[in-house]
Amino acid sequence: MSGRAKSKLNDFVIKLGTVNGTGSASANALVMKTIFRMGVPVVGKNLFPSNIQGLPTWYEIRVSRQGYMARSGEIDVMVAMNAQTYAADLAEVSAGGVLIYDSTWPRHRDLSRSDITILGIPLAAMCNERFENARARILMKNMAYVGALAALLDLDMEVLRGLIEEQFASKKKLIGANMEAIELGFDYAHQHFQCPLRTRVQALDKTAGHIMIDGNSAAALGCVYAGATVGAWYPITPSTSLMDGFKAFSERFRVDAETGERDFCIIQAEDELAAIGMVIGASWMGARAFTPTSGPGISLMSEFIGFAYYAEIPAVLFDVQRVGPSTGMPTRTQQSDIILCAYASHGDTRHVLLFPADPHECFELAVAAFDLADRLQTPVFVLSDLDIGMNDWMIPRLEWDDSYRPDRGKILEGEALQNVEKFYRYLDVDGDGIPYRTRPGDLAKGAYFVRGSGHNKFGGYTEDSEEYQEVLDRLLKKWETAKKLLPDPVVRRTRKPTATAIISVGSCDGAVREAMDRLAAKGIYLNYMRVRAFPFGRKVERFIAAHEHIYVVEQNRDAQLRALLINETAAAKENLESILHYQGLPMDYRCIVEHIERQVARGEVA
Amino acid sequence: MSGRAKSKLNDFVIKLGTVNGTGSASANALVMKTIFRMGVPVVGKNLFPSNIQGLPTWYEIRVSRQGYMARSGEIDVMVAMNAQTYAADLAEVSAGGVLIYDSTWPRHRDLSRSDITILGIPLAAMCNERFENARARILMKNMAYVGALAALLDLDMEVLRGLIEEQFASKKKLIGANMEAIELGFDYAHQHFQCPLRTRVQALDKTAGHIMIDGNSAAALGCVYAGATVGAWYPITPSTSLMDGFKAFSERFRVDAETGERDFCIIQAEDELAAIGMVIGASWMGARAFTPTSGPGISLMSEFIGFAYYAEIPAVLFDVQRVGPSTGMPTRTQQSDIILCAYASHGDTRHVLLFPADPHECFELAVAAFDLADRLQTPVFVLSDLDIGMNDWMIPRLEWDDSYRPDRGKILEGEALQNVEKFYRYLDVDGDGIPYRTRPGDLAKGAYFVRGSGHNKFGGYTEDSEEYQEVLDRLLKKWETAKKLLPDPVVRRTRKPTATAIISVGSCDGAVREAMDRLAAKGIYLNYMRVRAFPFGRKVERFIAAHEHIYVVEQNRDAQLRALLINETAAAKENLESILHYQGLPMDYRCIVEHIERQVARGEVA
Amino acid sequence: MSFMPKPKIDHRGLKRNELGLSLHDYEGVASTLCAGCGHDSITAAIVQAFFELNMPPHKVVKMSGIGCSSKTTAYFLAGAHGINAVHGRMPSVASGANAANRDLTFVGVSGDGDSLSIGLGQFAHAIRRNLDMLYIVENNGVYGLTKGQFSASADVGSKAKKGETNLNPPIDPVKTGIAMGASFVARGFSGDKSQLVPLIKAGVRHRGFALLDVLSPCVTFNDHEASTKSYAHTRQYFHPAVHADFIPPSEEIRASYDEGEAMPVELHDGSIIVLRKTDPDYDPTDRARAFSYLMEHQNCGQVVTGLLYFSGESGDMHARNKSTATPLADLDYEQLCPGSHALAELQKGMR
Amino acid sequence: MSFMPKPKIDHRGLKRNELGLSLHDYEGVASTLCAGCGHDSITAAIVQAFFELNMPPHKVVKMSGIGCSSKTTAYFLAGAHGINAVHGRMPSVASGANAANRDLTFVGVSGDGDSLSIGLGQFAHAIRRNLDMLYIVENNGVYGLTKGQFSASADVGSKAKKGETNLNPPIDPVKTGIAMGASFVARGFSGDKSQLVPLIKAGVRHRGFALLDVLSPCVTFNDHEASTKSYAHTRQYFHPAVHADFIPPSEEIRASYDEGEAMPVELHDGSIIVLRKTDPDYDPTDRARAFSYLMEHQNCGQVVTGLLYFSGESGDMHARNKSTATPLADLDYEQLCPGSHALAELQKGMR
Ligand SMILES: Cc1ncc(C[n+]2csc(CCOP(=O)(O)OP(=O)(O)O)c2C)c(N)n1
Ligand SMILES: Cc1ncc(C[n+]2csc(CCOP(=O)(O)OP(=O)(O)O)c2C)c(N)n1
Ligand code: SF4
Ligand code: SF4
Ligand SMILES: [Mg+2]
Ligand SMILES: [Mg+2]
Repeated sequence: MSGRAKSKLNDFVIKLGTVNGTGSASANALVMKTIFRMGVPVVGKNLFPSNIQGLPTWYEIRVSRQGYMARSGEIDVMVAMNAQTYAADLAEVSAGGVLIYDSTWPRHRDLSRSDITILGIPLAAMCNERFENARARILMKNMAYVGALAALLDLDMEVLRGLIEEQFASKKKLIGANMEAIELGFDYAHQHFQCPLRTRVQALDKTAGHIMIDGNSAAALGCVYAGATVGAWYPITPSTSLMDGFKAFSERFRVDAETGERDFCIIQAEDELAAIGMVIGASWMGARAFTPTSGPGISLMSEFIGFAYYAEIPAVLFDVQRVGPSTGMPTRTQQSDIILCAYASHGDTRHVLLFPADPHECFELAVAAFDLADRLQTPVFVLSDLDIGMNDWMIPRLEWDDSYRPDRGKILEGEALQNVEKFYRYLDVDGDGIPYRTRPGDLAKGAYFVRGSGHNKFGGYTEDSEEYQEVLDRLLKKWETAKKLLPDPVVRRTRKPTATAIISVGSCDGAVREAMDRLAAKGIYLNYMRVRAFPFGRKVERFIAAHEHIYVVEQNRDAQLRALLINETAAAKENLESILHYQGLPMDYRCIVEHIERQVARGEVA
Repeated sequence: MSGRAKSKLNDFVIKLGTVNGTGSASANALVMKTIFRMGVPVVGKNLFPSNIQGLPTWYEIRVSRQGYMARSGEIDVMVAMNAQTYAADLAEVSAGGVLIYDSTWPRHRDLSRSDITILGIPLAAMCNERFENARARILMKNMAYVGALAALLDLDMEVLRGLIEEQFASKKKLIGANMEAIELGFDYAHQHFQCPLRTRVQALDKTAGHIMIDGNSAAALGCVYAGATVGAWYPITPSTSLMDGFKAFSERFRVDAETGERDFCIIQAEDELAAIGMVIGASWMGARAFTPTSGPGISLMSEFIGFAYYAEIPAVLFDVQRVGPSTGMPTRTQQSDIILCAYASHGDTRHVLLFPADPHECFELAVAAFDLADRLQTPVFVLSDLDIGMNDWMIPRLEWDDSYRPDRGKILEGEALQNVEKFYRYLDVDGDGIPYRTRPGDLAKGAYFVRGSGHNKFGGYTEDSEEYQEVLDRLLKKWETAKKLLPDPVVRRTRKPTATAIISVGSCDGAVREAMDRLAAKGIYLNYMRVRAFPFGRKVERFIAAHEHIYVVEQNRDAQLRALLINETAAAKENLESILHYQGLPMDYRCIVEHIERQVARGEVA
Repeated sequence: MSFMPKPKIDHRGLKRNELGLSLHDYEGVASTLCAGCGHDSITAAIVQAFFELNMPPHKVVKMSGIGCSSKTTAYFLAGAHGINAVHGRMPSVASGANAANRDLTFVGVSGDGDSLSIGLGQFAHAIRRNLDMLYIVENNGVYGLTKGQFSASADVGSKAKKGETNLNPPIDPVKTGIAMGASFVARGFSGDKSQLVPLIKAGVRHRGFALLDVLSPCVTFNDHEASTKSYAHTRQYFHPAVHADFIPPSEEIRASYDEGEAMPVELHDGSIIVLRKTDPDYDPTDRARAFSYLMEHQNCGQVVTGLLYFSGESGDMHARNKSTATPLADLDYEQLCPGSHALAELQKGMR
Repeated sequence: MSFMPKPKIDHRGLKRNELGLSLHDYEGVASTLCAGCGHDSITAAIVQAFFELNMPPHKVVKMSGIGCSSKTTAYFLAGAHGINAVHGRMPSVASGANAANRDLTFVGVSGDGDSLSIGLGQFAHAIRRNLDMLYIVENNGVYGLTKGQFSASADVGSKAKKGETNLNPPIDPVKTGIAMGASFVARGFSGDKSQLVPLIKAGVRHRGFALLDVLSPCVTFNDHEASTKSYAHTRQYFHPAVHADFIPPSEEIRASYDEGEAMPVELHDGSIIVLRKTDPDYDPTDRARAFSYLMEHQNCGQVVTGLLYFSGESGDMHARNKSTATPLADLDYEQLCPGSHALAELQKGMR
């Protein structure tokens, strides 16, 4: 054991480098879950390639007693299982860190570092000796490094065993083998190294009332609780697991035990154009419907999105953003569809956006999205991203208020419809820019014709200039109404009065909060607002007005959130300064701190 | 004849209301061409329905000795041939104007006005008497009103006859019948009314060196002269005639007289997604290729546009804008695809836009578009609109410099390629952000792999953060290079020094220029800049910087040009004030003059 | 919810159906198509068919895309909800709408451009899903609304108004339907209402995707000799394979058909369509044969019309999904929301 | 422009073709597919076929979309230009590329998701255009790259890894090709290189759209019994219709085939493919029969492989366009620009 190792109790990052398709994912989850159950906050980031088997893949577990949810930018413990990436993995370990590798095969002498601790464990050799079949040998190697980590990090073996037992509850005979492999690693570590390391876990009570979940599952659950019945989609990373989740939850909650009949319908569409068409069709009928997709899907849906905007049909879209432009890096994260979603489609169109920052908000904003889409009769986009959607987050347990009832907006039906003298689809009866709609199949009186071509306020076809403009202007009034209905921003004020602030969005949140703490520690105080919806409402305006200099932190190249703020609030351009991160990995606090410190040093802004 | 009629020599508007599918289009063209050949400037606006036969349609001819090309907002002479729209047509005539109608059937007594002159001519009766067959009776009624107009407006009968002779050069026997019908109307008018009216035409010499053409034909001609060989499209109003034109011109200029072999290939694609795919494929091969479309097409092309941006493949797109959102009003004009085209596709994407203001610029900018697309290796959009594309404009004769050679940009081929040590597709060798490309089929050395997924500067596949960002950042450098290459804005300075200005774009030009003259006549002086390209270059910045208050005139609801100016120049938001027109008819000066007068009256801005 | 709309003011002498409705009640707004357009004849046949089916208009949903043909949904059943989707994408909207409300009757009208060019993918996949709807392709070989370009169903050698000749082989909706596994494939001709009305009725009653290709000449852009979509051609080479007469369950007049000539087929709702074979060796339940039969007649320039293929075996989208019988759009929220307790239970597994 | 690339460093003992190139010269970068993926076997067959065809790699253009299958164009012919278009849209890019340069050899690789779901429209229309290319569908019944969802070619009753059962009828590329009028339709199996290599060679030489559907099991997501795209199934029900042996014009070894068993067909470039009929009553020039033949065998669960339909009659896109022989991308600007005089002349008509 090297004395250089820093002591990082409950505050470190483990990175595990493996090959995809070798079963390491469940091993990594095991490590994380064990720490979580020990009461210590964790978050897991999966850095995987865009292929199915045989390429390098990494999993990063951040252990943080303070509960930071972003990456830290440090690698304190590296488990380098992939010979192909060994050199790079070695180089990445922070000074004072630890690297664990499979010493079955000797490593090249050049591949060493004196500023870290390198621990070799003959994982393959031990497993090959112990296990017969080839498949088991591969899988058990993973369990063996879990065991070694358990020893080195002082993980609670009872917790670990409990997890194994739960995991293999239906295949009991696997419990023994897995525990055996874990013990192989555990024992080897204990025999050869001084365990535990100073970088280690100590039980706390900071995860009570929390769960571990990814954003896509949480959003799917939101769809179920919102009462969505129709889901249409075309598979695309990183949104696929959202529909997988909706299917799983619906099968759990929405299938008649006796008849097997289902209270939902999921259509795997032929492409994204069809998926959004299905959502529009189902919403028009009065069902709650949604589609999960990612950037390329939104591009393909653009024509239909304009149709829904103009024909005023509710639609809920989840854009789990990945790295663009084009196919880009499908397994990396970014926030670069903001402009596209805000103005998708030709002609004068603008759309409601919601920006969750974590799985908890994925759940809440999914529910809100359906209410807003129904209320505003327009497409509503939930802009999540790969980091939120596919990574493993620790969040407070989701709560549900059983008195909640969906806001279905202005639907005239049954008696209410009967009592109306005559029904006109696009009339602004209430002065809020939102007309009434009816549902097909209800009274004959409610029948109307939906079209994306010119129509007047009565719903009739028109090519008349004034009639056309009247409807288009009403849509602007509806846009103003939207501002009053959308979720407020989240504001965090610093202890000291300041005219400097950060505005950010979505998954930047963790990095921003950590950056603020670190900056405060250095005497730099900033206020913070995270916008949660577009169009921006009064609170956003007020926050902007109250600050002289604002850093806009976002994960794209072209400062897309800043562009929206400039265009759609009273913000003075020169007051908004961008901090951009668009490399595809979930951001950490460092680029924010560095940027702001640099500016402060230059005397530019406090 | 009523004495109230104003004298409007060579300065008036004729509007002809007919039913589509009845052959009135060529009659109307005849009137316009006659005036044009008499040396008096004219422009024709076709207001037609989105159907094929049987609905009301109008044609507006503006006769303007000053050469104004926009609508005037007045109707001085109305030819109301359509009983269905008679009431509305009657109401629309400006006080002091003249209405001509077919008095074969008596009009309702309520349908009259005392402030205009109403002239009834029994057109149908006369034609039914003179012509046997049903088809001829319908068609000749049109010719009869041409004859009546000739008498009333004092058109040159020799010119008119010349046009008829040219038109029926291949069907000589029709000349007589048509002239007969014209004389029917002519004689009737002379016998029953005092001819000519005071609103009339007098020969001038102001159309020498000019032609009459629509923007789509001019753009098509530009494509031919730019050396485009592959055109791919899916029919959509109002862009269809662009490809019709390209086909006609190519058949004239590019077919081998002996073999019938063609030096071009036009593919009618199955949809717009395919059309842009074909353009990308052909451009990648090294041909010049283009697609004409309208808003819905751009929406559908969005995914591919991002691919071309990121894979750096030239592509020329003509967006002949119509009224959106969605299907909107396909036969009406608007400038509402600006934002969409500027940022089309998901991820961080931005595109080069060119904005012609009339057919002359359609020709010039079409050629420029191919040079720029090749030079910048990126999609270039020519944003025309229905008004420019489908209406009949008078423009100075097109000139061609035979020394012009296409700028094919950085293509490494043959020997030059041979001499390169190793070829890498995405390397910024020259420091201008533009890499070199090779053509498939040339030397083996030039072979590379094109992809829309993550790639590094060498052209290799990558999921590496730094490698990815490096390419994305270089694209920004290319964007800066683009600014230097794009066409300058057109600036018109007023006689007096002023800090107030108008910025406008495309087909607003005519209305703005007329408005400026009228404002100047009232002592309100403004400078004027018409942007012709995006991204905006230094001249645009300087113009903006030189003015304190700028009216941004554009034809859409959401102030899309203003949004681009705010986002992508140093302009202060509060200095840019919108004047918007988005009803679908080509704009006239009035909304501009009224807006600015109102502001001046309020003392807001000079 | 009143299922039977009140009859409008009595027009003396108008025939009324079982709901007390007259033909007028099945009409829509006035057509804006060209005089003589085949599409208008199809509209008339649809009006007739729904009248005869005694269908309450507000229980019908009209779906279309963009095109002259797609406009026609406004021209029938004014009392039904309708939607003009974007060009070529009606099948997806229909899929979603049907997913949400399986109780309504869906009738789609599209054109050959709308369904075979831009919309081919959606068309094929709606077939594959066996979406429960009647899908009419008003097939004229051209894009009418954009002024006469060839569509994907244009015949080889047919000439456009501008003189161009088409050399690409046509995509035949009927052959496509058969290749994609459609459960009901028929063809009619806009000019033959006597054949069309029963085919429409049969298609409406079929549970699953009923594809009805209707040759519908475009008088303005495609009524010339060289096209099989012209009146002249279609009349000359008219080759009905099977006549389908639809008998609603309430009538049961099977006996009135000559047994030797007739082949009754039972539809899902228990109603019967009786196929009268004009071509004695034709069996509309043999998919492989349907294709070669079509090809053989095509080779002699004949267009086969009638019910060309029919299968009652494969369930529709909802049957495959095991959807509950109540339309999803009508389910109570209380039934859909698992509630706070279930949420707490579920989350136990997330620790 | 040197047509014959210089041979690389001599690998001793490697067989060389007429260009002096070895198999290595037809390989690409290392595959990143799963070990055992059927797609890799097809890549190997492509390498072999182009080697045997003596084709200079840089005269070949590789086209693909997105998917595991579409990735494979990087794994062969490193010396050829290649393009990975967006998902499902390769046929349009190929159409444009071919329009611009008719001299090159186009080989497209796609998947069943890429071609039959999102890309069905483009796929069908490229067929209709009779685009001159070899188009390979690497057909595994699933979306491999997005982890195993059913594709449109999944068999009824086949089970996904997650246990779901597909109930929608498959879209068969071969039947689709025949219905859409493809001029060359064949099917192979990734595990049978001896059949695949000649089919690839024949497809490359065919002037027009050569559709080659290759059953290519996805070992990770779809190698289970219930699927006809599994190894087990395909081996068991393997039913070759016609064996195609390709003979390049330079060899002319027709005589070595037994006359009674062989059916030589001349391709456009004068080369000959010899069809060995394993099923004596099969005639690959009868489109109608091809369809019913497929259906009959499908009904007994058999997948017919081999050259299933072939026609030399309809010209490719360029023939129909009457394109000049020189690739359009190679035409001199001087030839393309009508010049100032012509412009002045033209404008006389605009006054
Ligand atoms: C995305 C898009 N592209 C193009 C158009 C223009 N467009 C309108 S209808 C039509 C073709 C209609 O043809 P078809 O479906 O055969 O109908 P028909 O008019 O012949 O009845 C086209 C190309 C459009 N509306 N939307
Ligand atoms: C527009 C778009 N939608 C979805 C995706 C995600 N996606 C990538 S590959 C693929 C399916 C590939 O299936 P297939 O073509 O059968 O190829 P395979 O992997 O099975 O060989 C999908 C849905 C995408 N890349 N682009
Ligand atoms: S253009 Fe053709 S399809 Fe359209 S309405 Fe006229 S006749 Fe009918
Ligand atoms: S997932 Fe399937 S198709 Fe993709 S590489 Fe693996 S085996 Fe091949
Ligand atoms: Mg049509
Ligand atoms: Mg596949």
